[in-house]
Amino acid sequence: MTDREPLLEIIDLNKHFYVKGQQRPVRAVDGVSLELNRGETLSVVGESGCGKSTLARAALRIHEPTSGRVIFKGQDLLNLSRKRLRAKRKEMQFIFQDPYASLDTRWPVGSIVTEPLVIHGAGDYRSRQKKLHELLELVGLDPTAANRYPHEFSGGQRQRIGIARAVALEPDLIVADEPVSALDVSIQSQIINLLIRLKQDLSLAYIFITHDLAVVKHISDRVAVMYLGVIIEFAGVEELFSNPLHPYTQALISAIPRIDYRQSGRRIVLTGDVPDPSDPPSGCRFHPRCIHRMDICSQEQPQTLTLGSNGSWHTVNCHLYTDAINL
Amino acid sequence: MQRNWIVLVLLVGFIMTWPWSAVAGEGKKGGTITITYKDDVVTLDPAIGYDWQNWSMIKSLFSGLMDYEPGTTALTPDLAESYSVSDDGLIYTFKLRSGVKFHNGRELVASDVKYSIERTVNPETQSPGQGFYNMIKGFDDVVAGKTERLEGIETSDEQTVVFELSRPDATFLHLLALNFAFIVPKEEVEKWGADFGKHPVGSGAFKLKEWKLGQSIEWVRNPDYHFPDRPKLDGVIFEIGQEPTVALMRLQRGEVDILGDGIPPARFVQIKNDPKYKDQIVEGGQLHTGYVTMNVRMEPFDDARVRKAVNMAINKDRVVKIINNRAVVANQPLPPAMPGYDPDYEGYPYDPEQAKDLLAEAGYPDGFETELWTMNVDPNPRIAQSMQQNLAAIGIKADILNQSQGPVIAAGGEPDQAPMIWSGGMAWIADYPDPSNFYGPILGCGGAVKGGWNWAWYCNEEIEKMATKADSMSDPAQAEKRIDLWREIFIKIMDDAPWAPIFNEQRFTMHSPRVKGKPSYFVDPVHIPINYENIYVED
Amino acid sequence: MFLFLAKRFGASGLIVIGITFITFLLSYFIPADPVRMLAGRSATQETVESIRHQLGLDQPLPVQYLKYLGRLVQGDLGRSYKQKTQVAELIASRMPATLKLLVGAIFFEVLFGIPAGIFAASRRGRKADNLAMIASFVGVSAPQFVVGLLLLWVFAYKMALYPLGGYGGLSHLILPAVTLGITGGGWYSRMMRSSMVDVLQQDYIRTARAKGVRESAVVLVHGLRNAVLPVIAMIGMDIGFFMSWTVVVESVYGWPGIGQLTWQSIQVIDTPVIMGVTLVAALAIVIGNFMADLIMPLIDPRLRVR
Amino acid sequence: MDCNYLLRSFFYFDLPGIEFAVSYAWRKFLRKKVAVTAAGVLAVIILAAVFAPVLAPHDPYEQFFEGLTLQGAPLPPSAEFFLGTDLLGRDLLSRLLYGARTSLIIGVVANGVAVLLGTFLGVIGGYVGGFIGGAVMRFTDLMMAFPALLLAIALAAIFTPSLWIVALVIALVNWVWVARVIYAQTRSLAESEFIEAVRSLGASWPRILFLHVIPHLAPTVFVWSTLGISTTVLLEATLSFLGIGVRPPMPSWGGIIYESQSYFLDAPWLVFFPGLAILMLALAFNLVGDALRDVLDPTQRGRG
Amino acid sequence: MAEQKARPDSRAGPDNAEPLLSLKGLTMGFRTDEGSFIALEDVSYEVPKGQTVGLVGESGCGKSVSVMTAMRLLPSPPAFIRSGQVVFDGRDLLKLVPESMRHIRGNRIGMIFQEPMTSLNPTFSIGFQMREVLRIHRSLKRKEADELCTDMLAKTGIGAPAQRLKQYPHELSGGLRQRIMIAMALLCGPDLLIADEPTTALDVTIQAQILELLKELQQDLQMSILMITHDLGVVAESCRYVYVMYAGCVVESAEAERIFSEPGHPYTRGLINSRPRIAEKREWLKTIPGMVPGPDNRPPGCNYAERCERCTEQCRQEQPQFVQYDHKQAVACWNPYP
Repeated sequence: MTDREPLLEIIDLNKHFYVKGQQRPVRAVDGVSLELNRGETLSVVGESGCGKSTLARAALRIHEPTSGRVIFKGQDLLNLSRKRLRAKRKEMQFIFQDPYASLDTRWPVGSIVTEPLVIHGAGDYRSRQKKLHELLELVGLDPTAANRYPHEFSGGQRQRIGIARAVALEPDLIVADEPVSALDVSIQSQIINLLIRLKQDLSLAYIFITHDLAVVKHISDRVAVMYLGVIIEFAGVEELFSNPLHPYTQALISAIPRIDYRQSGRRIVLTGDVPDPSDPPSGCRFHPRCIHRMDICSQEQPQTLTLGSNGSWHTVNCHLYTDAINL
Repeated sequence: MQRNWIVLVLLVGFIMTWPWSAVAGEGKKGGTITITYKDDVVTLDPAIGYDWQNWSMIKSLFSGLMDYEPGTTALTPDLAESYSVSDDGLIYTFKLRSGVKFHNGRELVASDVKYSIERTVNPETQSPGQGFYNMIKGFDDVVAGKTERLEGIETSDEQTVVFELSRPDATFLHLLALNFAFIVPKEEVEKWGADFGKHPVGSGAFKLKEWKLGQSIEWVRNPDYHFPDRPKLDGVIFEIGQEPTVALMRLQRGEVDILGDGIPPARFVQIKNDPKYKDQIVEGGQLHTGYVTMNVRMEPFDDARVRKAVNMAINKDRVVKIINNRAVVANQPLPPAMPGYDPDYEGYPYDPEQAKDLLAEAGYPDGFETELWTMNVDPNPRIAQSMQQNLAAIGIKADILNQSQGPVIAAGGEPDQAPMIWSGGMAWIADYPDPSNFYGPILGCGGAVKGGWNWAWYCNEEIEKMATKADSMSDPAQAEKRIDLWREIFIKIMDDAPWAPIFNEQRFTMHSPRVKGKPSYFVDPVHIPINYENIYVED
Repeated sequence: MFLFLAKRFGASGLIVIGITFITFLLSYFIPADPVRMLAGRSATQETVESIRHQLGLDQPLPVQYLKYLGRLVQGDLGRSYKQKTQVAELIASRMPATLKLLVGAIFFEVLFGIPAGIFAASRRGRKADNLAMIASFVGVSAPQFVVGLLLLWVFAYKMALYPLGGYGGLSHLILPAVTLGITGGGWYSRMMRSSMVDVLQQDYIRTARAKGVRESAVVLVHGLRNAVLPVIAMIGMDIGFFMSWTVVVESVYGWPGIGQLTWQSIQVIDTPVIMGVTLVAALAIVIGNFMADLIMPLIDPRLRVR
Repeated sequence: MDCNYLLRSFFYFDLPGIEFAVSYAWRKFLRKKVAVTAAGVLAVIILAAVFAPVLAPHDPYEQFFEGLTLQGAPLPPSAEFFLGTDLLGRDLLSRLLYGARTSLIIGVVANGVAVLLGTFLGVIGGYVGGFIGGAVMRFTDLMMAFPALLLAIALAAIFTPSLWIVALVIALVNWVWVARVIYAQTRSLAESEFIEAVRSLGASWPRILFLHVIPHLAPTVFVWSTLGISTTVLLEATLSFLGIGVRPPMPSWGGIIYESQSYFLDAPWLVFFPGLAILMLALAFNLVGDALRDVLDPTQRGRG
Repeated sequence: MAEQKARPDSRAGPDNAEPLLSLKGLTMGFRTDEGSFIALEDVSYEVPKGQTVGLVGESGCGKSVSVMTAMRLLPSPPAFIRSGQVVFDGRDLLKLVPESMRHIRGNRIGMIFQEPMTSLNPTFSIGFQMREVLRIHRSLKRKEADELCTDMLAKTGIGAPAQRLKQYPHELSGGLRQRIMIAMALLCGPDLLIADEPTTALDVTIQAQILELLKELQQDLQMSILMITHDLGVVAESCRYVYVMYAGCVVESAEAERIFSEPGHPYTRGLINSRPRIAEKREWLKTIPGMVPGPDNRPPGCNYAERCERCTEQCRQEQPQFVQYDHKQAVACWNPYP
């Protein structure tokens, strides 16, 4: 394995599921392809119901995907037996949005944090206790926390516990599903800083699922924008924010309320809502809300086009740029 | 043949003298009475109805060749104008009353008699009375399904029925007075099929006017009844689903005339003590015995000493007290009202000490453990507990198994299941007032089979022979001797003590002041709770 | 909607069949021989066998059951061993009484349970709430036969306000209906309370208040319509509950309904009637649930889709 | 996996937390005056049952000659028989005291079996899923629709009633509700995020089931172990009332009423006292169970 | 209590305009099983006529509680009011009889809430819920009411308004529901709209729509808006004047422009700096250490003292006084940033 090889490669991943009483499946993740290098942070951003959480879970086989390939360190996760997959899990961990719901409330924090060590048989009791103290310290918790229970902690501290558990086995990849959305603003920044620091210290790679573009801008190396189960734009963070190509990305970025008071300028206000994922629009899924809508948009699904400005790499799924690529 | 004539003359004399004439002069016609019952009336099909409630109802809706004099156990012809018995006791010839009409207007003829009895015997009818008629010639063929015709019944003309028996049977006339031998019109039976029991058509004193299932039954007078002076009443209304307690209150208020279920036991003491009701309560004996069976095939009851010890251990007075003295203590299988009852027999006295000695003698000085089965309807579990305490006093630890009727009966019918059964609730009330009725199924060898009713599994060859002999003494002249023989049989049985007879239930009927009639009509041994035909009202 | 109902109906049918099967099995294992009881004491062995054969009871259990189902499909519930009447006719004759009792009991339950629950919920945490809830628990904990006997003693015997049991008009109905409904009333008030407490904490209740809706209307219009749903589902299930408790209440009051019929039939192992009665009870449960399924979408539009 | 850790993680680590949880729940419970009163009543009944031989003024089985009037009527409360006598002349108070044993034994045993059975099947239905789980839950649905009392009556007719059989019969009728509740809870637990989290750590299913799911069911099981007893007590009394309860002469509250029900107009004490006893016991269990539910497990509400 | 903690009037007075709603020294709390605690301490703020005022703070700081108290929507018990006034249009709402209060709610003050998904009654049609407002406050015929409702729905940018009236909440998306909530709140032409986190539960693109809509409507209808939010961005976009709350107290009030450029209170400053910004790239976010103290363990002095970088001994001991910079800004801090 060379360093050039991506840590994780998601190829044409699909996750469809049936909702009671509906005939057609919801195509929550519909042919998504992504790749992630070692030590990199890839953000997947989109509005609620766009399938970003499902993507995260399907990629790690927390929920079984419908089809596709997920190549993690050269091995297709989807081909692994359950047993081997379980063993593999120590190299990839998950952080959940709701820090309270994702911790077993009947377990003391110490047991929660060392549980991955126990599951994967890492070390003996003594060494695990040592590790526990290191971990608690690492995420900024008091060592006495080990004997206490999740309900005795605040939201931010709970998220720290979740993070400590996730990094306990020193994984290569952490998938974080909206890890700060449920937290207060002043706590969010603490956790974001913690995540960045851990990434540096432990040379982690993140897949960061969020709807908060400001956070994305701050934390990511690369950003994938998702809309109704499809990645519509994928680029480096600076490139994406400075040169958003897809009309949806443009609208999204412009819709962010800015603190920088005087900067709030022209804003693109999208009309309508995100359509029902079980019955997505034909052609380009964004076309009913798009301000640059063309005839072709409702008929043909746009191809993934690779563009680049200033040599940076950038893909977009939009008919607007079909001509551009031909040039 | 001569004797036949004597019988006939005697009977005609009977008819002409007191019972009917007395009744004829007594009371006036008219009025309707209301009777309450808690439980549904099951069926009014004479071939099928076999519980104390519908038994007497059927008697008033239908008639048979024979009947009993009201309020007594004396046989009397009913539809038969006269009858004669051959010397060998095998041929019975009945002359039918003429002009008797079914409720549907058709005249009753001899072939109806034949049809009705054949119907009862036919297995398809599923009559619980079928087995009574096994002495009629051809019975076995009908049971086996070979034919539907009973060889032993001939109708030489429209008014004559001749029965031929395969063996003499002294109880045959009684059997013809049973409901199972009552006459039904073929066309109605065929019209209603299995539902005939809900649409009874007979030739009795009353006819059915309306039956609201689960609510009420209404009868009206049969104007064509073959005894023109009966019935006295214009109609009878049965209200169904009435709690005895409620019924009593309603009677006290004058809304109800007769308590079909009798005075509720719980209220008995109060009502009985109230002088106000003295004239409204009638007490009488019943052909009933309550007893404990001991399975003579199961240890330790295979030892007669043990059985005698049980007999001596039970404080029957206390048991009777527990049911508020609504019974008299029994010491033999037959009830006092039954011919053959031995008033001089002293039975086993209540003597726990001697009982203990007997047990010790039998090898159980410390007693033993056993089971006492009982039906789970009050007061039976209480009675069982009272006896249980008595038994415990002599060292017998009896576990009480109280179950619903079905399982108890089933256990009794197995040779090795129920060591002791308290018969209450399932106890023997005689079908007809003859001692033989207390022997066959419940104490005879024939009943000591799987599924049989001889729960003591008692089978004594010697007694069996005596019983066979007694039953064949059908000559009326031998009647007395026959009864003596039965008396001897039952006392002999008591020597083996397969049963512990406990008490004979007394019947208490309460009626409203407006209902009149001889006291015996209200405690009629065969018409429970009253003889509907003969009472009258005076407002 | 139609498909949904059809599915529910199918599932219900399966449940009914399952129930008949279990009942059949149970009645088979009850150690009593209905034929013996039918044939009477004087019956010969041949007669017993012949009756057994006529009733088909000499056949293997599965055959008996399948035949039973076959007859059932034709609407034939069989004939009572004991009463020789069509079971359907017997049940039909008892049905009005039981239905009266059921309606009376449900009426009582709803009449007291729901207002008590609403009242307690709207005074949550106060004395009135506590009292109402203890009262409801007394209702739940009181054995029906004791309640029945005590009501009879007090209201019928001592005060002579009502008849001492028996079947008849409204005055006869009140005590049995109260007795049968008292448990349910207790449950409903508790359910209503907890459901209402939940609902009153919902955002839309705050919205209603913010709109200036009168407090009584907030509770009775906005709250009730949402809070009553679980109670309706419960009433649906209750009809089945009642079918078994009628055995007790009808026996206490001498009410000539299905319960008495059941009890009588069990006493003599009248299998066809027992089967019929269980079937009716199961159907009652199924119908109750089904009606709840029908009624609930009328109240909650969210249940109308599909 | 070293057992040492397991033990530690459960006993060493959990202890302080459990102590905390218990003391917290305890304090919360103590604040509920009604529940505390009910617990007191319960304690009195339990003590009465335990010390029945000491407390009972008479032998509960002794049918006193002077316990009945000459006409066989029971005696009203008097100095000799504090609560009067029953229809066999036995001392009602003594029978009530001993009857408490019957009620409690059946209540606890029957409900215990029902809770175990219900929990077992509920967990299978909720966690195992698939065909087996589905079948278990369909069966539960079926039993739910089965008229409970009819089932009990039929079962009682098949097995000759005795103390343990009655307990078993009641358990066979009562497990359904527990199974439903446990099923629903297991389902929501199995789908909850922390289980997802543990699964994402690579935990095996037995580990998840035994270390994560079942501990969460404990409060519910505990609550039902209390709350369900009231239903059990009532059912036992009802079966006894129908004459298919424990074997006489073993005293049982329902049985006392059964024996004397027809006498209630003239001997109301025979219905009133045992009726009150049943009511108090069921009410006490209900109130305590309900308070426990509030304290431990506020999400579960259902008809018991 | 009130006397001890008395502070100078915290209102800097947005633009000196006449206040429509003003809270004056509101102190209230809750009684629970665990004991009672104070949730709001001496809270004062005001909303002038025809303007949008923001109320910002993290969860649990008391911003929603203050308006719920003002609208008397908190059940009592457990809520209790210790002191203070809520003056609306010259009348103290806390002293009104319930009946008069009812006529203010939904009529003169409209409210919209955070959760559009749950704020509409799921069992009633949109039409019923909208007409209900008119039925209570205006006696209109059904037809007139329907017309008014469709007009209002159209005004909030909802297509096919007549059909919407027949629909039920679950059939509509979150954005639509929030528009309906707005339409409903505005049916009676209120003087004041209280928007309690109106966009928090919505997606960014929908949030933008709703904020635009509110802006337009405010200009059209000349009403005041009290915008409660935790999102400083939303405040920046839509408010002229801002009150910042922390742990049950108002800690700063200023014109929106001023508060972002020159925040006076260390908390305000921390809050603003802890948000990542699109426009600039920083390696580390500024953070505020520690957590918000719970209502049951607030320190004797400044509630923010434990987390404050400029904390002094005085801060720990004494409640800070409001310092009025000018009419545009006031800060409750012993050591405010200049």
